[in-house]
Amino acid sequence: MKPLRAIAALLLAVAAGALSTQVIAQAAGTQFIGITGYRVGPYGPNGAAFFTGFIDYLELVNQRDGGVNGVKLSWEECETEYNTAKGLECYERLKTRTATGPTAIHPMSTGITYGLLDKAPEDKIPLITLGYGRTDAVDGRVFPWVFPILSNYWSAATGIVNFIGEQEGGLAKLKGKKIVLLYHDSAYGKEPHPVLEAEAKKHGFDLVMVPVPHPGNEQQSQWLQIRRERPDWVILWGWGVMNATALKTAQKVGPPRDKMAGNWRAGPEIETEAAGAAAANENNTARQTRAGTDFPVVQDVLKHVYASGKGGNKSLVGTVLWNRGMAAAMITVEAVRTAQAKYGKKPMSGAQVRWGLENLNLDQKRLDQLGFGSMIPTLAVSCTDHEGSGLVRFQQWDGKRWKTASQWMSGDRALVKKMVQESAAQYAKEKGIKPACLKG
Amino acid sequence: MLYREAGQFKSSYAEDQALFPIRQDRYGMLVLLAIAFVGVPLFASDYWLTAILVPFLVFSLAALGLNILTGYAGQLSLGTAAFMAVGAFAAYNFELRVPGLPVLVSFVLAGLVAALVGIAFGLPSLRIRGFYLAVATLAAQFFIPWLLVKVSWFSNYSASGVITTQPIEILGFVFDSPTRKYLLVLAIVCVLALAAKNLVRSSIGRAWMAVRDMDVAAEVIGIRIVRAKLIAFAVSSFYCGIAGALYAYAYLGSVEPDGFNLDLSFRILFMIIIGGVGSILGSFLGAAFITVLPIFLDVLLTDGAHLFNLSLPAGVTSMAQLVVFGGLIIFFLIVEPHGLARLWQIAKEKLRLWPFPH
Amino acid sequence: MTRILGEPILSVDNISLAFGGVKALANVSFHVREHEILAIIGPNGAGKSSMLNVINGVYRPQVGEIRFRDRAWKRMVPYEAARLGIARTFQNIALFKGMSVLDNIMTGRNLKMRSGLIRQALYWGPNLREEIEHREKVEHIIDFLQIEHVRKTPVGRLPYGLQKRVELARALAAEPTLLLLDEPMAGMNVEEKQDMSRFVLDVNEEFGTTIVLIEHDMGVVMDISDRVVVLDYGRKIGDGTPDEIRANPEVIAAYLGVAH
Amino acid sequence: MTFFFEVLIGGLLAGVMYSLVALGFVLIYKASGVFNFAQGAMVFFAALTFVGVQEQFGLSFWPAFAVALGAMVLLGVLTEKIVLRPLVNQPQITLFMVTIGLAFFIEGLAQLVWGTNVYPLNLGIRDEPIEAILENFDMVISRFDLVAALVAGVLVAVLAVFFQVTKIGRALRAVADDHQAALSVGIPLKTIWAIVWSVAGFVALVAGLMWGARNGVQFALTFVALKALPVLILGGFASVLGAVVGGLIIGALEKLAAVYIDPPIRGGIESWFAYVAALLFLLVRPEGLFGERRIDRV
Repeated sequence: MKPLRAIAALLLAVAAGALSTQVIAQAAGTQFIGITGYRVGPYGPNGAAFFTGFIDYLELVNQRDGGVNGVKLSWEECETEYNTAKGLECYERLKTRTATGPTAIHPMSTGITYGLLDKAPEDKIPLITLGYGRTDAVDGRVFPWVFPILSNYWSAATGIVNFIGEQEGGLAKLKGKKIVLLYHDSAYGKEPHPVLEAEAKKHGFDLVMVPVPHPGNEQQSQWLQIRRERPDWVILWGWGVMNATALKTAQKVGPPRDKMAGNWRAGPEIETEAAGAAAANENNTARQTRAGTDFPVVQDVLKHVYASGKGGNKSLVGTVLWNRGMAAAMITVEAVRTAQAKYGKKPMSGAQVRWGLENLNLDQKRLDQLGFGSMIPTLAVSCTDHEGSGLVRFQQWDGKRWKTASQWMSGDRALVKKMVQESAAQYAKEKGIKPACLKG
Repeated sequence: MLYREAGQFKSSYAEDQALFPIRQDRYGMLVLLAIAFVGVPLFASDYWLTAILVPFLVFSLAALGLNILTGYAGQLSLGTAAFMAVGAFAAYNFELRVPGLPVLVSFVLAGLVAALVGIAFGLPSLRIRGFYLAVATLAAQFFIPWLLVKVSWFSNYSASGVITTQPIEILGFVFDSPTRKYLLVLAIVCVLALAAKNLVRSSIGRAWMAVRDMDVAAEVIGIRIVRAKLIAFAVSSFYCGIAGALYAYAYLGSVEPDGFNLDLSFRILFMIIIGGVGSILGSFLGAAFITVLPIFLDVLLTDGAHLFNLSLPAGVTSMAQLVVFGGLIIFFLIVEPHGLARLWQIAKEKLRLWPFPH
Repeated sequence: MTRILGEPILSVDNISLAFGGVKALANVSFHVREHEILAIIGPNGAGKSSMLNVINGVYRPQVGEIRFRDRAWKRMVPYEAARLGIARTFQNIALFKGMSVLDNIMTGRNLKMRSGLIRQALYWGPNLREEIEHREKVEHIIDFLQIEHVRKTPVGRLPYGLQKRVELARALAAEPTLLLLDEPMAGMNVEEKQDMSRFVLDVNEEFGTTIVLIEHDMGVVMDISDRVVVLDYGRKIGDGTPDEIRANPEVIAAYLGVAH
Repeated sequence: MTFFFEVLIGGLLAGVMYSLVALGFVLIYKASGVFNFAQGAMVFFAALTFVGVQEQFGLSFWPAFAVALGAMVLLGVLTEKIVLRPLVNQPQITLFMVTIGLAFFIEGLAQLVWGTNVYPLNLGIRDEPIEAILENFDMVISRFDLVAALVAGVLVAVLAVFFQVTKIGRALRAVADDHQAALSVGIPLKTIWAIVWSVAGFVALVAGLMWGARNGVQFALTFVALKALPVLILGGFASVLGAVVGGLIIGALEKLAAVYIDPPIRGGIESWFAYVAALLFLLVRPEGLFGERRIDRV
């Protein structure tokens, strides 16, 4: 009967533990930021870099500035494993933590974003989806609570087309060229299809789509196919292990790798390094955040956070995703600051932060003040434009680090805008939403 | 002394075959139902309803489905999540494409579609068995989500493949709040659990168990193995399909095919191993255990670390969870292969004799 | 004990069965008359169990034909055999280990139950009536074989002798015309063997069931069977009343040196 | 036509990589009748331990290899002692499920110890096309793939010799034939199982190094096992030769299908194609290519 007793004890403990989830609350008087993060599973390494940067920046604001206008930040990270159901549980749990709610949620996963799409407005919690998630959420009249800030997949995809055009000597030169899209065969990978198809029609290039099944650690046949197609350019739309494998297989099978361009998810160092020499000098990645440590804010983090032993993981500092996490945190903090200007210097509720996000304006001067300089493009969010920028910039891997390969550039804004509005209107119709800007 | 059946005599086979022949069990069940239908909605918080109770009930249903196939009919499947996906997407499409179709009808139809798909993938069970069959069900696990992503029609051409479910409305009553969704799921799960219990104590249930325990002898006694196995696949997939529809409609609100992955299938398999293979009650116990355990571990480790002022490397809880899950599976299979349900039974038998030791 | 033996109900014509290169049965023919008790004997490996397996379709012979009542077949599936009224027990107990005694015996009634899936799920009205009706039949068999006290026990927990009895009960629940018993008394002590012999005779007498049994205990065989068929190395070497068999020189030769 | 052969050869070489993983399954199945679902986790664990100790303690190749091998042997012995011994004579399905639990356990443990980072792994073999073949036949054949094939070949040869010649190997074959009989002639079953799990650990280490060198050592390595399962169905669970031939067939079919079927239907069928192919094959021949047909005895 020993096992019986052991299990009975375990069950009791589980029950007690589950009950206790509600008791814990965060320190009152702080701006509580709920984080649905992931650091394990197939995409764990990517998440780890992003959320380390995110938390490092929050820590910096507390250590260096003593919070936002004197309001200290507090936060809690809940592991989602990139799993929608877990993300939802995390969201519900973080919601119970304080009266003001978790400020804003960065789901960092398309699935979780969709899962929260209906819940967030009810709970009055803004979602910040930095370059992923529902593209048509750019239209803030239909999606008042969702902020795909910086640039979404469609902007990035058209940006890549523009970049290729520039490299070829003008968009007109794209006519008759052949471009392969190598994509992760999932919802995420299919996202750029409509816009790229539209671009192909518009500019007259030949678009060949080559899917890579999840997780993408075998790409021999795809690259042989690409070799046979003899494309002028390859667009890499990968995530996780698929990127490293793509670069390595590209080297093996041998199409020209300086004719490759990827979206932001396609080139974190983790995978690029795993690909080793294969990646050297040979791929361009569209970014809304630049990698590197030569930004004042990064130096500040090293000085105020890492020097006092509060940092997350020094080896990640300055990497693409870490910087991206920093930027994400900064946008959240600045939204709080913007909201405080209107509602007073106290912890902001989700609704107030939403107003802050919608009125967020980060010009170059402000970015320089914050020490971000040219890490991200300037931002001006409005009700009709929740993206705020849509600019991308290309970087090239030289074997050790990323170096800049282009200035901030935009994609086909008009095309993207048209498609976004059509899509948002259809969503509004399905859901019975009357598009309108939210007040206050 | 409370749990004593002495003095309760049965004068007919009908009484002997009742669901709960022992009076105390009957009352216990009534109390439990009263708590579930009245107490919980009155006192549970939104967090409990949306993040724990609804998923618990949905997973119970899926576990029930898998238990019918694996626990009763003895056919191991690693494709549970795929059949849930079929249910979720079928319900979505019925609602989308047949205007005015009552949502409950959609759910039932979705279950039937899942049942058909289940039969199709159950056909190999006629020739292969054991873990060969388990590996074969992986074909369903990989093929179905792929097909749902591939054919955009299933997701109504949504660019991301994600479907967002329509509101649940029955006779003009909208199930939108957590409490209402909970009650709806609870009612459906109760009805289906009762039906499952009835099936396993009827002739088809005996046929399943006979096929599971010794298929040659079953055939010799006049049980059509082919039919029994295919019905098991159909009924199991029906349950999983409805669980999938509820997963989408009442729990997540929006789902993508990739969410129904192998991990989810394993999770449900773990529920029945820990809860009790071949037990209706076990499906519920296992679902409760697997739903609550990770949350508990997470909270325990995070708060424990806070208490002792340690900073745990992030993600530790998830990895510890893998270790604990794996360890528990090994533990249960070695120590108590019939899971929590068997422990409950042992406890009851002890109670029956209590306070006398023999 | 005056039973009227009827016409031949089962005839086995010229059966040959081989596994790969190994011949299990070679040109075996015999018949069984209605209400008869026929014993098949022979040394180990003589092909006795194979013979039963051929009769109810578990094995498919390469040559030969089986005729049962008005049906004749070369290949049979066990389910069809069961439907025609052939039931059997196994040499190594083949009970459903995870089920109670009652449920095990109830499986014997499966062939006769008609309720559809939906009715079974409701467990109401016609289905409930059907369950109870069959339960009554099964209870009758339980009484007959004196296993009331273990009705609700999982079969795995029963002693060997009782398990054999439950297996017999399961076969009887199907109300078979022909009952095949594969060593029903193997591994039993004298007392249990006597009980089992009595049950076999009672079944034969009370239900008029025709019985083919395989048994090693010559005493039991000679006592209860009307006729005996002897197999050796897959061939039939004797066929007759117990007295005739006792006097058959070929049978004696085959059994010499084989301790029984 | 060149393209066809290029894909075919690429597929065959990829298939060898599958075989490398499948071998581990076969070894354990042969000796103990356990279908070890945890083999993928073992590949991950082995590779992670190897790069982990390299990174943490700055060990060079062979010492790190020795440490990782030691860890795998320890894992094998413990598995035998704690997991398998109490489950002797349980149904195969139970043993299969227990190894699923084991897989989760090992995956969690590996990441608890070494973290979730992606580690690059460089074996000094360049994953580049062989110039001579590229120039003369316009075919891309990777040097790395050839080396991997060579390693797999050597591994199979070594295992074959091990099984045929050594005393342990003979005992092992006896065990595979009949546990009870082997026990009764005095073969120490437990020792044999511990040895087999250790050898499977060694195979996992080799497979982990080869796969890790290609894609970096990370969680995604565990998915490699899923690639090996159709190979096993095709080749039969108990045949070393089957694992090799099955791997070649699956590799070739999969790549050919990916090249000739994917583009017209615009979808990557690689995730399930091998399973469906193996399944169809099973329906025709349930015991696999080199398996033995089962006869029901009642």
